[in-house]
Parts: sequence; structure tokens; C-alpha cells
Amino acid sequence: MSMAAESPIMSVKGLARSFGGIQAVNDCSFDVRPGRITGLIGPNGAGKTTVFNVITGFLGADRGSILLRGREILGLSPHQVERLGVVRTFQHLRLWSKMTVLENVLLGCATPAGENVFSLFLRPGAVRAEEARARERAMEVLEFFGLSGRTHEFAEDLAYPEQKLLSMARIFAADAPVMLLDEPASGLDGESLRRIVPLVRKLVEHGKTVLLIEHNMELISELSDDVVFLHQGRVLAAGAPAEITRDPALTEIYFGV
Amino acid sequence: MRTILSVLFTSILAAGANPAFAQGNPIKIGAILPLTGSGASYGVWMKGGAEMAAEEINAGGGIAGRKLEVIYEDHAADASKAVNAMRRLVEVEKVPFSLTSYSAPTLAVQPIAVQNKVVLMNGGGQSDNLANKEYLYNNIPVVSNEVGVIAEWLAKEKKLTTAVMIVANDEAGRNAAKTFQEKYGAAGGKVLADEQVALDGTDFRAQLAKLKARGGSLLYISSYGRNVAIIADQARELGITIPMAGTSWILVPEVMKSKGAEGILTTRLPFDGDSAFAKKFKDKYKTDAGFFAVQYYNATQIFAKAAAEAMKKSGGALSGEGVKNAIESVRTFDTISGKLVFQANHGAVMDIEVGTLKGGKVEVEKIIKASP
Amino acid sequence: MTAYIAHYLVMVGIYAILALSLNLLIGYSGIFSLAHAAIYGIGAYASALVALKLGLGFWGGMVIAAGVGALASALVAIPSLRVSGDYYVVASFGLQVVVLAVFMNWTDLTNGHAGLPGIPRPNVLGWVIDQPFEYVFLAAAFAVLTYAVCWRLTNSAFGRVLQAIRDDEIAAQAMGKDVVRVKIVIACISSALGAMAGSLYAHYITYINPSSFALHESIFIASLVILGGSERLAGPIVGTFLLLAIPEVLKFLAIPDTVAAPVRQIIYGALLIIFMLVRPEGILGRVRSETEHAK
Amino acid sequence: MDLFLQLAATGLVVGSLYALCALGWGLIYGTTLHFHVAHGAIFTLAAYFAYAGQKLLGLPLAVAVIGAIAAAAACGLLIDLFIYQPLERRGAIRTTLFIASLGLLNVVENLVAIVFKPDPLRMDVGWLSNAVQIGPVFLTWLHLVSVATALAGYLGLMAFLKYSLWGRAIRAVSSSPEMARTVGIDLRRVHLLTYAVGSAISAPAGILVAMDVGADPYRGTTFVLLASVAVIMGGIGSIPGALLGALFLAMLENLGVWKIASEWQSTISFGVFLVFIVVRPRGFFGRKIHSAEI
Repeated sequence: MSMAAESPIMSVKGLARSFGGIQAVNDCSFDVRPGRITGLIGPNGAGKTTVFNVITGFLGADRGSILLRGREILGLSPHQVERLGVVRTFQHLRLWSKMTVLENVLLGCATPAGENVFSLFLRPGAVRAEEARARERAMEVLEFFGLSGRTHEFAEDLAYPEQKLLSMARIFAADAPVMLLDEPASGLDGESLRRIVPLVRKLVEHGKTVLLIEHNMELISELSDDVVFLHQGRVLAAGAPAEITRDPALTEIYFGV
Repeated sequence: MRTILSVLFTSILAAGANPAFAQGNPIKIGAILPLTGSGASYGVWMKGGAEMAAEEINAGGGIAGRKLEVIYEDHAADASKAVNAMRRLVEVEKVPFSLTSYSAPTLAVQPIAVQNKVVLMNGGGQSDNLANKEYLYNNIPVVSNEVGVIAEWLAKEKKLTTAVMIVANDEAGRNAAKTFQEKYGAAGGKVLADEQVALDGTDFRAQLAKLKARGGSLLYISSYGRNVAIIADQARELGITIPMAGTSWILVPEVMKSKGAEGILTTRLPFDGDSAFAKKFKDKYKTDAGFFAVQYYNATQIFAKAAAEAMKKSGGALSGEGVKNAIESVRTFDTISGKLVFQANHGAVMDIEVGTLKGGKVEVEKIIKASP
Repeated sequence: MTAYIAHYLVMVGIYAILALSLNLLIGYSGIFSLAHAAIYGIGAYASALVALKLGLGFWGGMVIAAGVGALASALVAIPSLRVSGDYYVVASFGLQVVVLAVFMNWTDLTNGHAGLPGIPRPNVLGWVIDQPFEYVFLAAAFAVLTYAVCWRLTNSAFGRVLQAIRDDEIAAQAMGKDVVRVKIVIACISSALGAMAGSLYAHYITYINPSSFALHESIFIASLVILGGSERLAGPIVGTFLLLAIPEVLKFLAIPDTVAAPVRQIIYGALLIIFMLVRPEGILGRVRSETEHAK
Repeated sequence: MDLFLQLAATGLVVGSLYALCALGWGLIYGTTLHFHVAHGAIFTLAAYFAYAGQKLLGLPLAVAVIGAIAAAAACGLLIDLFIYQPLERRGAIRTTLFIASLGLLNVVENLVAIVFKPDPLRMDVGWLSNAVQIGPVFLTWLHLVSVATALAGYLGLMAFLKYSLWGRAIRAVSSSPEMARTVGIDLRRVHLLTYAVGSAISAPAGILVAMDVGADPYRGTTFVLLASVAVIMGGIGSIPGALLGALFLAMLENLGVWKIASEWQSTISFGVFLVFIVVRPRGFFGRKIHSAEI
């Protein structure tokens, strides 16, 4: 069908990673298709976050391959993966809590001249222009995430839902095509959820591809275009959310009944 | 009222105890000494000697009626500390003269002395590089004299013609080692190997083991201070049985008391442990006097004489240049260890004794008379 | 007396450069180095040797000093900063030990413990700076230059990245920052500036030997940074003014010479403990963020 | 060959002293992750306690030594109780702890230098300082005691960690503090215990040096930094690693002298260390420390 014809933007093949004697990820393969939201689900300890860590270069793999638009990214370091267009959030947010909201987002914006020591001193004009552009971009992003009123507050002073938004804002600013969201909805109450869900949708409208880990099945059904079900480091099933959530065998594994 | 009276009373007493100082401010001089660190034993002697001299000078009416005041600074064997101390002495205290010690610190402050016309008198450092420096006088012979004597004595009279050398890793140690190698070679000896050690080190076994493996009939120690005691002890412990030798530098209490240093062959510069000076020193500081106590006593006395001479010439004013000219013109000074004549190279010559360290004392075998 | 105050100010200038440059590591990058005295020494020796053996004078010496300082630092930073900060503490200690061994033992080059005398005074456009009060201006000019460089580095996108790395390295990596490269770059810049201070020192004192660049000097420079406040650019300068005054103050108290040096060290050490317990942000305190105000 | 054997034997003796220091420091670092440079102060204090016990109080040697070890252990514990724990309660970062530790080291060393004067003070050990000849190798009885002490310290520590309840608690904290906390281990108490045990293990190193070449106020700094090198080489968190690292370091220093001039001793060790962290950052057997773990 049309789904098969669409070539994946990222494809994970035969990925394996163990810690000590525990096989956290084992022969894991799935595809992420462009312009869609893929939900990575599974019970606790299924290896979801490990997959994220391997994709983003924070962990090595024992075997396997990760192709980003056909290019192998396994073995690259985290910043190289980011520069190739894969950004991520963390379960524990990892905001720069003693920096302001604006600075957190500015760190997501590309400022190659300002980060280069030589141009910093030798091309002050270019640096100034770049910084101004970055600020403009950061303000737009903050606007997009509804944080423009919080620009100069310290990240640690924000309420938790806003911190969550900020963690997404900062990677959105990076302008990378693939966004990995680690439990974007966890710890949020109903109202905040209503704020986040449309935002994630809007990311796709802005041309992003989203891979997200989520526990909230309702949310997964509502958000995802595709779902990958992970169990004990393997992909048990992949498909449309409706198919997965309706499968009683999977539900049993998921809820550990 | 009573306090005022008692203050008055004590000041009268004090004035009575000290001879009245006729005119003006005290004369301040500096003394840059190893008061801390591995050479602190030398510092005790040097400071004590200078202190005793100053007290005697003041008890005798000071220098041309002015009181002498010595300002002590610590260099802890560190030349840059010496430089800082020297700057303070020159810029704040405005001294015309300073005692210095050790080779590296003295060399480091000498350019400042020249720039500010301050006379330096070094009674301790012995590097050959200290000779022929403007504004710097050494009332001690440079080490090559002593090393020459012992090298010749060891090679020709003791028939110890192959040596291994352990060398302190500093100006004095290296300079002496270089000179030893030359003079020993000239006397028919041969240095087979040398190893350097840190002056403030405490474990030299690896180096000594290496030297032991090279054989030789003599272990020459080109080091000083407590370092030597440790080297000697550890050499014996490693089964090094060949004779050991050094120069007068090694004669500090730590070495003389050490088991391993017994029988060490050494030079000695004239020092009488039973002299009146030595007794007085012991009474005052509760520790035995050593050669360097006399050296700094003498250096201070030499300054007093030169300063008196300079002030006589200038009609009362005292400057470093005046002191320098006075030293150059007087040249020969009477000291408690005999006549001292400053040579053309700004150094002194002394009788050099050679002998063996036995039971904490040097048994002198031979005295080589000073020759200019 | 004025000459004496001038001397104090020159030393404040030199140590301010050392403290500012070390603070790029300690304060802005969260990397603790025990080798800053070695870097300072490398600068002093490189500059002195260039002046004495090649006759390139003060300016040539300073440029080469900065280069050699950065290079030495890179040699250690490249292996150790790839792993973790604790490795760098030990590796920098190693650099300190090795550099000092080179100063002491490569006698053909460094003249060993005897040191290098007769280093020429700087010549600025034909004007030889040989009075302490003249040197105050030179030292101050370089301190201001260092301050400007540090300001530019920390109040920029680069400074933002530094701070991000210090606060959360993982997050910085995830945002595409090449953490290792940035750390190595800042280590090299810090060292180049520190070496420059060494050059100033050598041409001021006109004599150098290894003992001025030993481990305790590294710890002393770190104290200047920490007590003044490592989170502000001006912190190290305040620390320098105060801590350099302590030995002078002690001279006015009647403390015997043999005790004065350890007493000084005890004061430095006690200040470090007290500040860590009571006011870890140092005298000047904390600004939680600075780069915000960059334009 | 004789020279090689002599250097190896000297290396073994020096290595034993490094090992005692590294075992204590490594235990503390592996368990608390404190970069405890003030461990050097413990080393120094132990030496001076023993010296003071013997020379000033006139105690018999064995009593002075045991008293000094106990006092050193108490000091280690007090440092954690009164400096590190308050800092940790305030949420101090590791650099803050390190700086406080450095300050403490400075204070203790210089206090000792004022009270006891900076020159080394040697204890009387009687016949222990006599030389022993084993084939071509010359040592003193004291050196043999050093090697035996290191061996006993290592075996004792291993047994303690393996078989005693408290030892197991230390191991649990060392492998994962969070896990240990969830099973109900009191981290603060385990830290105190670790400091006491770690200090007690390293104290004999200071005392043995005081017996051999003399107590010196400033030697602790060198020893603790060498211990940290040994621990990193051996592998952080590994007790056998600390022992091996220390022996390796000492052998390197001493055997290096065989072919290379002795003044480059320290250069050899640190050169190898730098190569080591490039080639094998996790040490002989141990874990690698990242500045941040995900």
C-alpha cells in the first residue's frame, strides 16, 4: 500500500545491546517514516530508553545498524548524531536549570560563528548578526510553545509542565528533522496534556518526524500514526495504533496481567 | 601617673643599659637566609651568627654611634622568594647592604643589588658562578677550591681512583659535581657514573642501587644538608661498602649524628667547636654552633667595619657604593677565624682541612694552607 | 614605599591574569586543574629562553610562550578530557610534575635549579620598561586584555555552551555541542593566557627558576579564583587583591619567619574550607547567568 | 641482573607503601566518589601521631603504632562527619568537596609543620632498621614488614568487604548508592565507616615511612596523588586494581631507573599514566568514570 511505498527516514535493524548479563535490546528492528508520529511503547524495562540512547549515540550497540536517510549513524557520537538531524528530549528533562528560558532555547539554535573562538574575535560582525538571528528564532520558538512570557526566568523556576514544554522548545529550535521525545506526557495533569498534544501534532505540520516513548495508551492512540511495540528488547508488533491497542495478547503483556 | 613614671623609669634604664646612640636612625641591613625547608639547620646558624654580631656591635656603641638592625628574610632555598625579599629590603627598608646565602638565591638577587647599588655578602653559597660578580662579595671560598683539594687527596693519597657520584639536583650540587669530575680527572681519577637526586628527597635507594652496580672504589656525595645523612644511611643499607666522600657542606648535625655517615671522608673549613664563640652560641641558642654561624658572624662584623670606614670617608653618609669602595680598599679584615682577604674575584680563601668523620667529629688528617 | 606598592600592583596584575585564565576552567567549565603553575612556568621559561637564546625580546617571547603553553595543555587535555573531570585533576597533577621535572633536569636548556638570570626588561616601542611603576601599567594592560578576552569568551554563544557543559554535559551533547572539543579549546586558551602571565613575570623579575612554579603555587592560584568567586568574571581579581595582601599584612604582625610561611598556607587552606562551607560562591557571589546580556 | 633484582625489590617495598595508600583512597573514592585529597593529611597525621606517641609520650613502639592507626581512623571519620557531610547536605557539587578537601590538606600539613617543624622526624625502630641480605638483594627488616603489612592490609580488606555485614554494605553502596538506599542502607553511616576503614588501612603507610626515612609534613600530598594515579590505573572501584596499580606504578618508577636517568622517574610514571588513560581508561579492571552518566 501507500505506507510501504514511503521510504523510511530512519530505520533500525537488528539492534542489540546488553548490560552485564542483561539483554536490554535484542535484535530490534523498526522503521520511522517521515512526517509521521511513531510511538514506541512497551512495558517497563522493554528497552525503549536504551533504544533512544543508542540512536542518539549515548550508548554503543553490540550489533545492528541505524540508518538515517540511508546513512549509518551507529557509532557516531551524540553531537554528530544531532548535527545529522536527530534531536531528543530526556525523561528527566535535563534542562540547564540555572540558565534562563531564553538561553536554554538559544543553546538549541545554531550559532556556529559564536561558538567558534576564532570568528568570535576575528569576525565580530558576523557573530553579532548570527546572535541576533538566533534570538529572533528563539523568540519565535518560545512563542510557538507558549513560553514567550517566561523568557527571562530561570529554567528551574518554571512549573513542571512548562519545563516540559521548554525541553521540547529547545530541541525544536535546533531545526532537526527527526525529534525523539522521551515521555512527553508523563507527570502532566489533564490541562497540561491538552496543551501538549496539539503541539506535538503541530510539530509534524512543521515537517518534523517524531518518535516518542509514551506510557499513556490513550495518548498514543490519539497521537501516533504508527506504533512499535517493544518487549524484552524485541519488537513484538508494529502497525497502526488501532491494531496494536486492540490486540489482547499485547495488552496482556503491557499491563502485565 | 604610675604608669607614666614606670615608662619613664624603664626607658631611662634601657638607655642606661644600651650605650646612647648619638645620632639618627638605626642602620638597617638585610639577611636573606634559609630559615625554613631542607636547609633550615643552616638557617639557625646563619641567623644566630648574624644576631650575635649585631648584638655585640650595638653593645659596643653601634656603627659610628648608630644602631645596627638586621632584617631577616626567608628564602627557603627558593630563588624567587629571595628576589621578593630583596625587593622589599631595597625598596621599603632601603638597606645599603644584605647578607645572602645559597648559590641560586644569591645569583638571583645580584642583578637587583647592582641596579640599586646594594652590597651583598654571601657567607654560604659556594657555586663557582658566584665569583666575579659586581656588588657581590663572598667571605667563603668558591667550591672549586675545596673540591680540588678533596679530589686530589682522594685520588693521589687515598688511591681511590674510580668513583661514582650522587648529585643534588640544584645549582650548588651540580656545580660541585662538575668541578669534582674535572679535578678528579686531572688527579688521575675517573668518575664512572653519576645520578641526580632531589635535594628535598628522602628515598634514594633506586639511584644508589644503580651506582652500586657500576662498581668503583668511592662514592662521592655532591649534596648538602640532611639529604646527605639519608644518602649515607641508605647506601650502607644497600650494602655499599666503598668509602664515601663529600665537602664541608655535609657537616650539619643530621649528618654528623647519622650511622651511615661514619667514616665519610670530607673537607672542612676551619671551625673550632670549643671556641669562646661556639660556647656563647650554645648558651644562647641551646644548640651546637657550626661553621656557618661563624661565617655570618664574620660577615656582619665585616660590614660594620666597612660601613664605619665608608662613613668616615663620606663624613657620615652611608651608601651601598660607599660600603663597596670601603671593602675594596680595606680588603683584609680581622675576623674571629683569622685574617680574611678578599681576592680579586670577590671571594675569600681559607685553609682547607681534610679528614674523616668519626663519632660525630672530623678527625683532621691534613691541612692545606690557603693560597690566594 | 611607592616602589613597594608598585611591586604589589605588578604582582596583582600578573596573578589576576593567572586567576582569570584559570577561572575559565574552574568556574566556567567545571574543570579543576592542578597544573596552572606549570603553565605559568612554561610561559616564563619559553619567553625567557626565546629572549636569551634567540634574542626575540619580550613580544616574540610572549607569543611563543602562549603557543607553547597551549600546546602543553593540549597534550594533557586531549587524552584526559575525553574521559572525565576527575581524570583531568590527576592528569594535570601529572603535567605539573613532569613540567617541573623538565625545568629542573633539562639543564642544557633550563639551567636546572640554578635558573635563568638576566632576562631583559620589555621594550615597548623603544622604551625599556625597567621601573616597577612603569611595569604596573604594562601588567595592568595585559590584565585588562585578559579580562576582555575572558569577557568576550564567556558573554557569547561560546560562553553559553561552556556553561551548558558545566551544568549538564549530557544535555549539551544532545544539543549537538562537541563537548570534548570545547573543553580542549578552553583548556588551551586558559593555558595560553596563563603562559602569558609567565612571560610578564619572567621579564619583570628578570630571573626565574623552577621553584616558583611548584604544585603549591597551582593551589594558590586556584584559591584566588575560589575565594573571589568563580562564577563572576571579577571574582578572581578580587581574590587576587585580597590574598596577595595577606603575606604583606602578616609581615606587620610579629610572627617569626619560620612560622609565617606555614601560617600563610593555613590561612589559605582555612579560607577555602570556610568558604566552601559558608559561601561556596566566593566573595562576589553568584550570578546565575551572564550570557543573557550579550548583545 | 643483580641490579634488576635490587630495583625490583625496592619497587616492591615502595609499591607496598603506595598500595596501602591506594587501598584506603581507592576504597573511599570508589564508595563515596569524593576526590578526598585530604587523605594525604591522614597519612601525615598517622606518621606524626606515631612519632609523638613514641618520642613524646614514651610509649612502646607497638602501642604508639596501634594508637596512631586508631587516631588516624578517627580523623578520617571526623573529616567526613564535619566537612563532607555538611557540604553534601547543602547539595554541594563534587568540585566544592574537592576544594574543601584541598584546603583541609593545606591546613593540616602546615599545622604539623608549625608544631613539629618542617624537617623530617625519624622514629626509632631498633633492629628493624638493620639490613638484611637476600641473595644479591639488600633490604632492611622494616622493608619486609612493609611488604607484609601491605599484604595483610589487602587480604584483611578483601575479607572484610566479602564476609562482614558492614563490608557488604560498603560494597553495595560502591556498586550503586541508589540501590543501596532502596534496600535500607544508611548511606551516611556507610560513608563514615568507609572513611574510618580507609584511613586505618592507609595510616600504616605514613607510619612505615616515618620509621624508614622520617615523618615529613608535606609528604602526604605526593602520596595521595600517587595513590589516585594508582587507583585510576588499577580501575576505580576495584580493590585488587588499587593494589596492582600501586605495585605497577612503583615498579615503573624503580625499574625505569634501570635504563633511564633517575631524575626522570616521575616523568616516566606520569607519561605512562597519560598513555594509560588513552589506551585503557577503565584501568586494569574497573569501571570508567564519565563526568556525566546517562
